[in-house]
Amino acid sequence: MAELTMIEAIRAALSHALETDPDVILFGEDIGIDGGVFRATDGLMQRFGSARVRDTPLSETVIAGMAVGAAAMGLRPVAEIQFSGFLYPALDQLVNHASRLRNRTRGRLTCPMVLRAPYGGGIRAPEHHSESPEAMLAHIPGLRVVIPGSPARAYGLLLAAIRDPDPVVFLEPKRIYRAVSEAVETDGAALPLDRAFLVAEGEDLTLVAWGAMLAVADEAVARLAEEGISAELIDLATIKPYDRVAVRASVAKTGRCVIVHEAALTTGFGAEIAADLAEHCLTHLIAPIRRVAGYDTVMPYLRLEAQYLPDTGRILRAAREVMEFT
Amino acid sequence: MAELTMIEAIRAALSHALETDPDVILFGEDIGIDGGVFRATDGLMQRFGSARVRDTPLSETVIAGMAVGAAAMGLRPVAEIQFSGFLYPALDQLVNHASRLRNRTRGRLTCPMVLRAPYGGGIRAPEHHSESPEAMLAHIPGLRVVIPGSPARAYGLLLAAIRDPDPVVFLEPKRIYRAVSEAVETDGAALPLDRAFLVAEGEDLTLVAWGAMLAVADEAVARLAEEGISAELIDLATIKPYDRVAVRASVAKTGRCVIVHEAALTTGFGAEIAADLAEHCLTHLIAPIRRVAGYDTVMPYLRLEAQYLPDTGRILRAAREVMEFT
Amino acid sequence: MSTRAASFRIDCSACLDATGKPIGKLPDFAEDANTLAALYGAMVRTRAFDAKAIALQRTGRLGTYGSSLGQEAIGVGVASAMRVEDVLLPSFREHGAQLWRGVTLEELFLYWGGDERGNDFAGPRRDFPVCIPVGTQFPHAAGVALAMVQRKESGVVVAMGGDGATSKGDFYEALNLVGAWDLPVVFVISNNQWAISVRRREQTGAQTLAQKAIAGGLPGAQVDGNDVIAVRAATERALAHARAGEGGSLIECLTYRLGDHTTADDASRYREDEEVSAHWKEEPLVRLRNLLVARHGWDKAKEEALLREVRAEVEAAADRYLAIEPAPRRAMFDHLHATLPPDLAALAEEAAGDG
Amino acid sequence: MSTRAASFRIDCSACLDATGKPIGKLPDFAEDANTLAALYGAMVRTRAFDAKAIALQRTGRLGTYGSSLGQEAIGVGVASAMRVEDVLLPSFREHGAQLWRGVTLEELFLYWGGDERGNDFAGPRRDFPVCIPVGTQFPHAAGVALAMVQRKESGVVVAMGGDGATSKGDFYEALNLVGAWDLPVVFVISNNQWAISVRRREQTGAQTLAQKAIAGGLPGAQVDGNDVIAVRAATERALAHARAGEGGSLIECLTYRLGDHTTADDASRYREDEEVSAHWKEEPLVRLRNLLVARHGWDKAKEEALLREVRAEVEAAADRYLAIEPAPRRAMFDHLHATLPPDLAALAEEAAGDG
Ligand SMILES: Cc1ncc(C[n+]2csc(CCOP(=O)(O)OP(=O)(O)O)c2C)c(N)n1
Ligand SMILES: Cc1ncc(C[n+]2csc(CCOP(=O)(O)OP(=O)(O)O)c2C)c(N)n1
Ligand SMILES: [Mg+2]
Ligand SMILES: [Mg+2]
Repeated sequence: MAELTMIEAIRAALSHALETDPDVILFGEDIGIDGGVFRATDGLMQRFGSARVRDTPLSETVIAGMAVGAAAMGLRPVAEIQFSGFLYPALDQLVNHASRLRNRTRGRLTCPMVLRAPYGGGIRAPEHHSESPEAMLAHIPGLRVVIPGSPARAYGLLLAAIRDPDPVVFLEPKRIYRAVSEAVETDGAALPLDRAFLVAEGEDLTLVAWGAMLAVADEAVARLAEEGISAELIDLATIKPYDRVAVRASVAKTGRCVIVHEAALTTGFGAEIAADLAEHCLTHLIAPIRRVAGYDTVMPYLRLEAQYLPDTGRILRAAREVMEFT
Repeated sequence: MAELTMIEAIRAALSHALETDPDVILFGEDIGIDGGVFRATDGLMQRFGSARVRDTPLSETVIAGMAVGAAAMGLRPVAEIQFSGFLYPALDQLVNHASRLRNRTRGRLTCPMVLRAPYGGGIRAPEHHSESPEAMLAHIPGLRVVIPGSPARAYGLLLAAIRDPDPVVFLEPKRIYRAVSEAVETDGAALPLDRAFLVAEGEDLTLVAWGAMLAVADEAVARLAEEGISAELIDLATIKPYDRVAVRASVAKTGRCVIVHEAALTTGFGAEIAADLAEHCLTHLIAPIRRVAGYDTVMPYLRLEAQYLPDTGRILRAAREVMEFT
Repeated sequence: MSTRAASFRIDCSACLDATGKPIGKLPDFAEDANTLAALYGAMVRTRAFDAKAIALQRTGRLGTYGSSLGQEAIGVGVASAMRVEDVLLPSFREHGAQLWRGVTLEELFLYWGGDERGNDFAGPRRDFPVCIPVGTQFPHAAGVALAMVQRKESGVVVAMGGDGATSKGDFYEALNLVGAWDLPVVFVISNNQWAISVRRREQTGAQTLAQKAIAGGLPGAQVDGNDVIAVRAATERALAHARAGEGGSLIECLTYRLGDHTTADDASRYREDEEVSAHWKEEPLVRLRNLLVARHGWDKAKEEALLREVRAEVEAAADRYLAIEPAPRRAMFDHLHATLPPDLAALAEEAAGDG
Repeated sequence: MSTRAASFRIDCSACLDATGKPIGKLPDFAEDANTLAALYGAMVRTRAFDAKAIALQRTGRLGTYGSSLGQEAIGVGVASAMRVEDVLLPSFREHGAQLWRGVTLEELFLYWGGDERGNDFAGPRRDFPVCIPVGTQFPHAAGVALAMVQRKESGVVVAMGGDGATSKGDFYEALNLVGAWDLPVVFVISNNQWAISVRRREQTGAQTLAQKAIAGGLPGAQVDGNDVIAVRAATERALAHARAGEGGSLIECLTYRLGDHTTADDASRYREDEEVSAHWKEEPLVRLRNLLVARHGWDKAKEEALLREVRAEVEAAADRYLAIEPAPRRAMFDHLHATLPPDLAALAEEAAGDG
């Protein structure tokens, strides 16, 4: 079993998909000879040829729309948007076509495409390069939104996304592309979509997070343990449709919930989780549900980005408040 | 005081703005000689000339981007997107520019633009014409999202939006464009943004709604009254930033909350309201917060649209469940 | 100092004049009476469908509908040049093309009646349904073509849109990609001079719409879009070009929208009756009928028989459509995903209870 | 039968050859030694800024940075043809244009250092800040021009982008609108042959990028983008055209990106050193210096004085930039809205507590 970083795991998954399914094709800006600006596709064009790993013109609308067309014909396009900040011109195709082609043709034409995009902050990138748009995407019926939280989950979930018969947006937390390595079984086994992963078991408090916030939350779990607080940490992994059952069960057990995300607070995906709990777990709640999120501001330029991103301190303060609530 | 429908009130507000502020210009598809497909601008081109009320080519991206450019120069563009389903190509400009021009230039360039779009279902329109995208827009820091609930509020809020020094998306619930008339003082007085309106006072239960759902919720209020249940009805009006204080105060009083919106459930704007209450009003809640929303499906074609849209029956069932909860 | 870097030319082709008199030699297919009669019959059928659809809408039995009155030669001419295995991506006004390709009248009524099942047509299974968000079909066309190339199919993709659609970024991005990758896509622009109330010359400063192809490095040409023979011939050339691996191209079909934009529109608000009347003189059916009469013994009896047959067919299809019950609420969930995630399954059950 | 509907031609202009020898008669401004020295000085200053920015980035004191090495003639040539009251909308690689227009070195360092205050430049207050989402500046340009027309100003708007930007829908939609409304916008395309790792000829099948103007009905022209005299002359023509009310146009400036795409890029992954070396022979500074030497008595002393002066200026600006403290967390809320809504005011206070 190889020790892989997340970016390597993603590359391994793409490589496996290209090897095993002739219908898989990759396209996007700079994914060919350059191997992608983060090297997710490094070497793949050289290995599989430029017909299957293809550089596109600088046109996000046509990247998304072409994926819809190719998927409708039965290919399995895996398209890359270079940064999630440039995904908006693709949104029309996601909302008005990808997510509803199956529905509006009653299953005659389908859309087994994957749109990959690095997202989130923490790497001192220029403006428009660090935002987290998952909540907008999660509001599109018919679309899946998946965010891997570790190298192994990136490998298994990306394969699952590619094999899924419906469209998936796969957001990659670029801040942890290279942060850690872990042992990844690159045997082509997919992980289940629509399921949360339990990262740490606990009794007093449920933390829900995804993407790069998992590491921050994980540190909070350790720190809380030192204070004698036992926190459970859930990696949502599939944001839409998410594993409501797992989150509800955890909160039913702990009675307390803190949700962590980088995206702006208002209508961030944390809102959906909190709302679901306020409907289905109210009687179990012994403290207010807290959301530790990006402020409701524009993501600042790099000099202030560390001040914007939720950190362990903010999670700890929220967790303590929730624990002290009476 | 004239009896006006909502579409007439909108036209009156546009007309007043054009009369009183030479910087106001209108552009969009078919808003000139045709007066807009819903007649919001009927007669305005004829009255104010085609330099101030101007038909654009069929290009939503440039409509939005041009509004940004013109607003940055100090004009007050009021641009129309013909249906909210065609707003997605404008989203990149809203997220990456309109909402952050002031912020990224530290106030040097600003963006006092309004983007108007009819939205929502209920008029048996073709596919892609009936969706409700307010939650996506509400997730954009720096952007205001306003939805009028009555002719008088349409008049006052649209004037406020036009006069606001920052960008506003003004979503018009087309189903009630002509549903009712009411007396509207067309004296150019604006209504406050960022404030909710109390439509009905009550003690037992808080209903929160906006747009075309207000009428449906209003009927529910009447029916609940017959059953001896006193429901308070709040028109959110400004969705982002919304009047958290008013909603919290009402729920603190009633202890129960049902939120109604047409948009799909998951990450709809109801999620934000429920999440806020689950954090700030938990101790007041005596029943789960219910969201009566569009199902998490693609808005169906017209033959099924009435089955998709929340109706009084669904609100009543939710309200009764909440009342009966123990 | 200045040197020439590139030069371009846009031509316009036609086969018949407005009265149906051939201008020069006709293409071979147009010498065959059966072929011409089939083209004529298809245009008449399209017009009959349009008339019935409007009637149904006026009586509340169909949704908002956009007729193709006066533009029948484009859909029919284009589709008749295509092979079955080619793929069509129509805008909302190309009923003639869909009908020629085998979508049934009943299916079209069902779609325009507001029922998704109308898109599940038995006919050309890979053809796309009508595209409502203007211009968004062009990127799809690139993807369909890519799939064909990838699979070494010899099919060609035909994407159709209006003059208004040529202002959309989607259109240009697709043109550019098709040019860059030499994909087998034919862009057909039905220039009916209006995009709802916006005139062609307010839509763009370009002298022709065909020249927009130049931006993507593709050949572009104009054709008389009321001349079904010319449309078919131009499409055949473009398809052959693409099938030979020489890449995509664009055809601008010059026509005129004789009716309202849709049943929700009132064109008298923004254009003069005289303009419309003048264009009636150039409409496509009469001129082909004149040719049939002049060269192929078409007569009143044949004409009446055709009309009777077509109307009966349309009425029967409308009756079948009207007999179809709306789907149950549950149908909203049926094709949202291949299999409904547990999350949504719970909601679907709740929804059934809302009934 | 086929008739010609339209024809077009794209020309390419140049004033100097790669060695700085005039090709034909030079424009009047290029006979003036002071003017030429100013242009040369501005290019040298831009190059010095680039070098310092890269050095700062390499030592962690600046964010990701894209240099304009080899493309200095475009920014300087274009900006030198503009009036103060004209408005510039630059891409992220037109430092030369911003500097000529009066944005200070310190402000540019601050922006690229990751501080919004760098966009609040004292200089041309209506100029837009650098545009990162490729192509999105072109629609803004249309709006700026609309405002100018509306207010009867005589200004012209110049929007600059790269070869990659010409593939974006935004670019085409703006071109088309500017053509339809005859707005005073000059589109300047810095065709440096690469969009990160994608070659110009993979970006589009169009023979020239200038011909993309034809899609919008605008005139388009190529110019040698390493020839500052030619760039300025072409821009002057385009600006005069627009100022005379004759509408917008497009200039494609042919150049070459001598450096990496940005400091985050490693161009050796996708292009050969030989290609880059070959292009060094055509870079813009040497050829103008050669002209200055040949015709206007430029010499080693003048050159060294210039370099000393420019480097000192750049170092001083960098020092001032480095002394600027980051803004406090609270700054995130300061310019989100004109006045912070109560909702956000509460959050801002909470945030302060997070400190
Ligand atoms: C992206 C988008 N914007 C606006 C509309 C509303 N709309 C429907 S048809 C139409 C005009 C289309 O004109 P054209 O492309 O010339 O086609 P025609 O209707 O003339 O066939 C408009 C504006 C739409 N459907 N999609
Ligand atoms: C819409 C968008 N997509 C992708 C990117 C990432 N990106 C930044 S620069 C660039 C290439 C730009 O090429 P070109 O327009 O030729 O300008 P150049 O960098 O050569 O000056 C890309 C793909 C972006 N900034 N915006
Ligand atoms: Mg048209
Ligand atoms: Mg370039």
